[in-house]
Amino acid sequence: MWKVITRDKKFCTGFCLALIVAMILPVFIKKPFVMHILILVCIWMLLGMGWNIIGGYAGQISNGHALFYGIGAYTCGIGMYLFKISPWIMMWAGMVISALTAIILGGPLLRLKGHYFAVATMAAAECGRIIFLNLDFVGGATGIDFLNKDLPAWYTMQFTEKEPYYYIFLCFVVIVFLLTKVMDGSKLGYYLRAIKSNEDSAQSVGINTTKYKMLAYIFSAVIVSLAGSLYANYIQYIDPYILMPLNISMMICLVAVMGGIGTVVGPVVGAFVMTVISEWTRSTFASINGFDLFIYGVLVIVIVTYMPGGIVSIFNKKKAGCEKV
Amino acid sequence: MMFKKMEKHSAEWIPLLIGILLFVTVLQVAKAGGRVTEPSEERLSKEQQATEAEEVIIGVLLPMSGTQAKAGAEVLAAVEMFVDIINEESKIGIPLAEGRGLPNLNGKKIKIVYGDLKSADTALSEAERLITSEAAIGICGMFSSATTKTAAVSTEKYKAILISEGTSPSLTAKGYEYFFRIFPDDTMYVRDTYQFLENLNEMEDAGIRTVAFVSEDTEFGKNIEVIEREYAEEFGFDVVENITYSSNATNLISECLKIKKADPDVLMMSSYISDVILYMNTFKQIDYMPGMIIGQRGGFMASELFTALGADAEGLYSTSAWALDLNLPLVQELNELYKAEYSGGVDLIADVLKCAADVYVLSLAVNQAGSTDVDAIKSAMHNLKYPSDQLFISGKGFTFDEAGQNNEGVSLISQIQDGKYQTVYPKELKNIDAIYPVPGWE
Amino acid sequence: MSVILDVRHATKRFGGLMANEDITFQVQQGEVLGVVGPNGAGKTTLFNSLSNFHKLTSGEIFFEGKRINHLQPYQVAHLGIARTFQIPQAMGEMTVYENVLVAAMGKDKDEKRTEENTRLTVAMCGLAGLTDKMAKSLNVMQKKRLEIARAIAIKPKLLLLDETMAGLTGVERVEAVNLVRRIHQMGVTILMIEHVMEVVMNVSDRVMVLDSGKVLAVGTPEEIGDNDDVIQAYLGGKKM
Amino acid sequence: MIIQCIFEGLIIGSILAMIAMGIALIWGVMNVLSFAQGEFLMLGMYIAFYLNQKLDWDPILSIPVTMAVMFGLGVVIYKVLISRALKGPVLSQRLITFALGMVLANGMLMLVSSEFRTIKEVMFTGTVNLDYLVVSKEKLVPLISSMTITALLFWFINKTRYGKAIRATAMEKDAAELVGIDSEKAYMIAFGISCGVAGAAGCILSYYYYITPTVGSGFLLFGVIAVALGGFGSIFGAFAGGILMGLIDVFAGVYFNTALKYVVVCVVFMLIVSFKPKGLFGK
Repeated sequence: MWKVITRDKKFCTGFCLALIVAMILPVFIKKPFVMHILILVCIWMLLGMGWNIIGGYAGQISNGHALFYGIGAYTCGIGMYLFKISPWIMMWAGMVISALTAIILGGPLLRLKGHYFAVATMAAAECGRIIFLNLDFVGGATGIDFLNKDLPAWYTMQFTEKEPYYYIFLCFVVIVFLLTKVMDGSKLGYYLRAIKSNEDSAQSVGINTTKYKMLAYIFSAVIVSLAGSLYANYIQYIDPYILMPLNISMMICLVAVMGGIGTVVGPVVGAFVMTVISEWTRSTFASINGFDLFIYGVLVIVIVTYMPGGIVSIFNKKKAGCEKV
Repeated sequence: MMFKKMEKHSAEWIPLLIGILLFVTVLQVAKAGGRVTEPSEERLSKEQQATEAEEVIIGVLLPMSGTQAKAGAEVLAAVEMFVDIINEESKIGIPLAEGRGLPNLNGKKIKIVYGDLKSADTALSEAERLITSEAAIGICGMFSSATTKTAAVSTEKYKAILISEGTSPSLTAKGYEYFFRIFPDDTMYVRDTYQFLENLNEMEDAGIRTVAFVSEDTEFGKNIEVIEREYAEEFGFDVVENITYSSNATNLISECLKIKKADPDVLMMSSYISDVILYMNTFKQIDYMPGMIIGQRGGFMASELFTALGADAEGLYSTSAWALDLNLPLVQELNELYKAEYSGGVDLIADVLKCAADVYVLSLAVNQAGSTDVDAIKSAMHNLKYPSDQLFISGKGFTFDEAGQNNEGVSLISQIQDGKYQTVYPKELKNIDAIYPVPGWE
Repeated sequence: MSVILDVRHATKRFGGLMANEDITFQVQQGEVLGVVGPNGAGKTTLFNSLSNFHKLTSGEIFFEGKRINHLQPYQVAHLGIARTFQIPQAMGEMTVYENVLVAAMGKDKDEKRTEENTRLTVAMCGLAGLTDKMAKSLNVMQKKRLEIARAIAIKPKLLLLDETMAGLTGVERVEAVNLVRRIHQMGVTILMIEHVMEVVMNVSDRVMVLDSGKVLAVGTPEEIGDNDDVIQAYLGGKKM
Repeated sequence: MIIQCIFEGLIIGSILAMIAMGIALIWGVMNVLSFAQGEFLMLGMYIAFYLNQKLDWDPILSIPVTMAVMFGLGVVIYKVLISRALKGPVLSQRLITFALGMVLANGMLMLVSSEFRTIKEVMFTGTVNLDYLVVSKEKLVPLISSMTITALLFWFINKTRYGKAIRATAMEKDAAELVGIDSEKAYMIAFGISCGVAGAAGCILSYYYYITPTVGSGFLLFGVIAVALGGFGSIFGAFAGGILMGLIDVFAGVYFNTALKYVVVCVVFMLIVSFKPKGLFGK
């Protein structure tokens, strides 16, 4: 694993620098709101990287990842709310459940091509949303509010400070990021790209496309659900309207696409840009009805139209515009 | 090859875009973290910052986009009105009106910073921003119970007052330290609704036996539905239909058909304005009108009810905590001022006034505390002195209990008669008789 | 010489259309069997059945005595049947090198060796100069070579070549023929669909003629050359 | 009751069908899954509303005008945005339409505020009460007109020169270009038309629906599902899909559970596509 990472010198140095900056950033930032934004960035990085595996590498564009986001968040929420089980445990449970859901859905849905897969996953997510809305034991529409003051913070993962959240999330981001890097250079990475490029020839050289698509789907589901779990513990109140609207699913794609779909660094960059844009537009233009989203939309259009390869495509021309899905 | 073309195409744009993005990032950091470098500030507590500032800053969260933006705009206007009353000379006979600013803080003015209220998690985001980077001492706004819960996470964390009119009883059950609510909660509204029905049965022997519930599948609808069910048993009405509907439904046909089938004497609804409009239209189209439709505020307490439904809104009931026809002179004064200078002729609506009143009451507390220290304000809230002859809200004034609920508030029931809300219950407040059953569509 | 591929009564029907009807033939270990026939004779259909890109309507296929016509395409590939596509199916988003690498990976765990093999294969197919080009930016000839490279990268026992010469100029064709010969010398059995008669005639050990879905004749190039029905059906009367 | 349900199902279905057909047209011709269709519907509603306000035209009468305006708008949008987007990856195209929707909705929000409008006096009102079925004229008229427009669309696509050109381009772009069809133009017209149809749907809907900038989103999801349900590239499929969804919607609501009716819709859809991966009428 280390070999794979260290082989690419440019990447290695870049990563180390970025990491160091990320580590010492909180020391200089005294404004909790900026920390808040950084934390959101971490969450979106995870979401983007997760989606990127199925959407970016395997080229199966899912528009329903909010489903797994919700599952992750809810498992943690319920675990704390009903059984007082630490999120540190429940987040794994969440991943398992998401994986199972991915398997159940993936069976039939992964056979669909192009827009069909997108629409089907969309429908699946909508189902999930409505079902969660009407399941009373998970709080239904009232949502669950699992703020817990009695248990120790390290156990409940509910800190009053922002820094612990930031560092915990950062950890996970780094882990997932490195894993993606490893995958990128690994057999799996190549196979997924082959499938994305041309399923027939992938088959003809002996790639079990069904199996690898499923793998990709599971991995991305798991990562997204992890992001959900973390986010839930950050906001400490969850309901389906926060977690599972169609918009979240679209945003998740947007993060990856803006940064550079099918690349390791893409989602990370994308998450940063996206979150900053949206928080900035909201805090700046919100006073005029709808203006913030208007600006946001325009920026998205401009970026996506003129950088089809994502922001990273500027830096490595070779990949520019090549991610035709 | 199209890719070649595209790269050329994008080439001249890329620098520009990077420009934009950098600009964005810089602005963001500058906005939020700009003054970080000043070492002095790092030592300053939020309270000190605020006192050093020229104004007392209050955060107000409103829906700025989406389906509720209109209501948000009305609240904004009403808030502006109260702020002007406080900050400028004014003849309205309420405390803080005469003189400029807050007397006990040597004339400091109230400054409102606004935040957007898209969903429950933006509520958290925005509350964070207003408290930590705008140094707001408290947060008010047009909260639902859901958004209140997330906003509370940050107000509790950073010690800021949170006054919300989210009506879910769960809010006061959570043991928030800095949470206050001036007007009643759902339990009270629903109980009064049933008492009103009983009262109708006794006085005019209306013979109301059956009720049906329609609630949207949100925090708001769900809570009320639960309480409605409890009290239906307690008061011995039988529930013939209980419908939860999807709040982003494109049509409500099946819901209406079901109700028509069940044909209840009274239909209790908790919906937002969009669905109220849709329900009334659909009822009209299937030519059905239950004896009484009574809404739990939400869409039934919105000025759009008149603009959008016109005559079709006649006869609708809604619970409420305030009304224009309260026999308090101040109410009329305020409404005149509001119509004349702030809303462009739109009457003041109960739910609008409620949110605006929160801001006013918070400023009162700040003034009484004579400081912007949050705990001082908190205790000021708890023993808030208000001259009873200057009341502009129903009830006897303000005494907040430990949970932060004001126990003096009363709930009342209005019916839309000749184009405006008229109080029909309780009898000490009523100024017109309730019409039951309401005539169907002729 | 042992039989490597044994096809029995292979029949494929698309709705009403009978694409392959009761085709029976055998491929000997290490031979080059050319498949010729007019357009729509069902050559490519046969290939798709052999590589299981679609299932036979009836009949059986044995590879090294193992029944394979219930398997998935990738399983067939694992057994050692590689194929090229008539319309090149390059993995456009990947470089030439990666295209071949992906294929080679399946065979060999060891990274070093895989990369080595890949480089050799690429060079062997005369793509050495284009290693880092995006596959989709190649021209037809290069794409066809990439097809072959990718196919042999999985170290097949049997190689199915589908019209690899079509649309090549004289020179290119000669190179291609040499390439096929070289692959053959590596001990790979080859089953090739070809339009270009001369190529078939001088590369293959045996030739099979398909016509409207049926086997018309099988034999050495010479035999086929003077088989009258073949001349009738395929060469439209003119002697060569 | 059942008859009532069928009637209402058809009405909802006809609206969904019109949105779906618009989406299907774009999908079929330029392989873009347009997420802005809901907003085009919304714009249509506003045009109808203001024509009614200023010139008190009946929404039904304003359909031709609306269609024309929306067609124009569609052409402009295509020229400015989509033609560029088409050079990029499919996903980017989808996200661009999504963002376009956001821009349109919030743009309108800025212009006209989120106030809920309704068109109060329309030409046909009141209900006809047969004992087994209540027919409200407010819905019967829209139903008829939407059917008419659907018919017109079919006629246009299948009979007229442009329609044929569009179909040809949809099937084989390059081949079409070889026989001298200007595919760029075909795309443009196709996009314009799908906007026009959405606009018309808006007019019709405004007959009995509230009007607000964010009204579109709800219809979009089910419009998209209807298209996929009907099958790729098949206008008729989209139409059938829309009608089917309308019926499922109403019946599931009445006979199963109002809160879960959209779960039923989605599940039915997912089942169908997992058995027929190209939708009911997909080629």
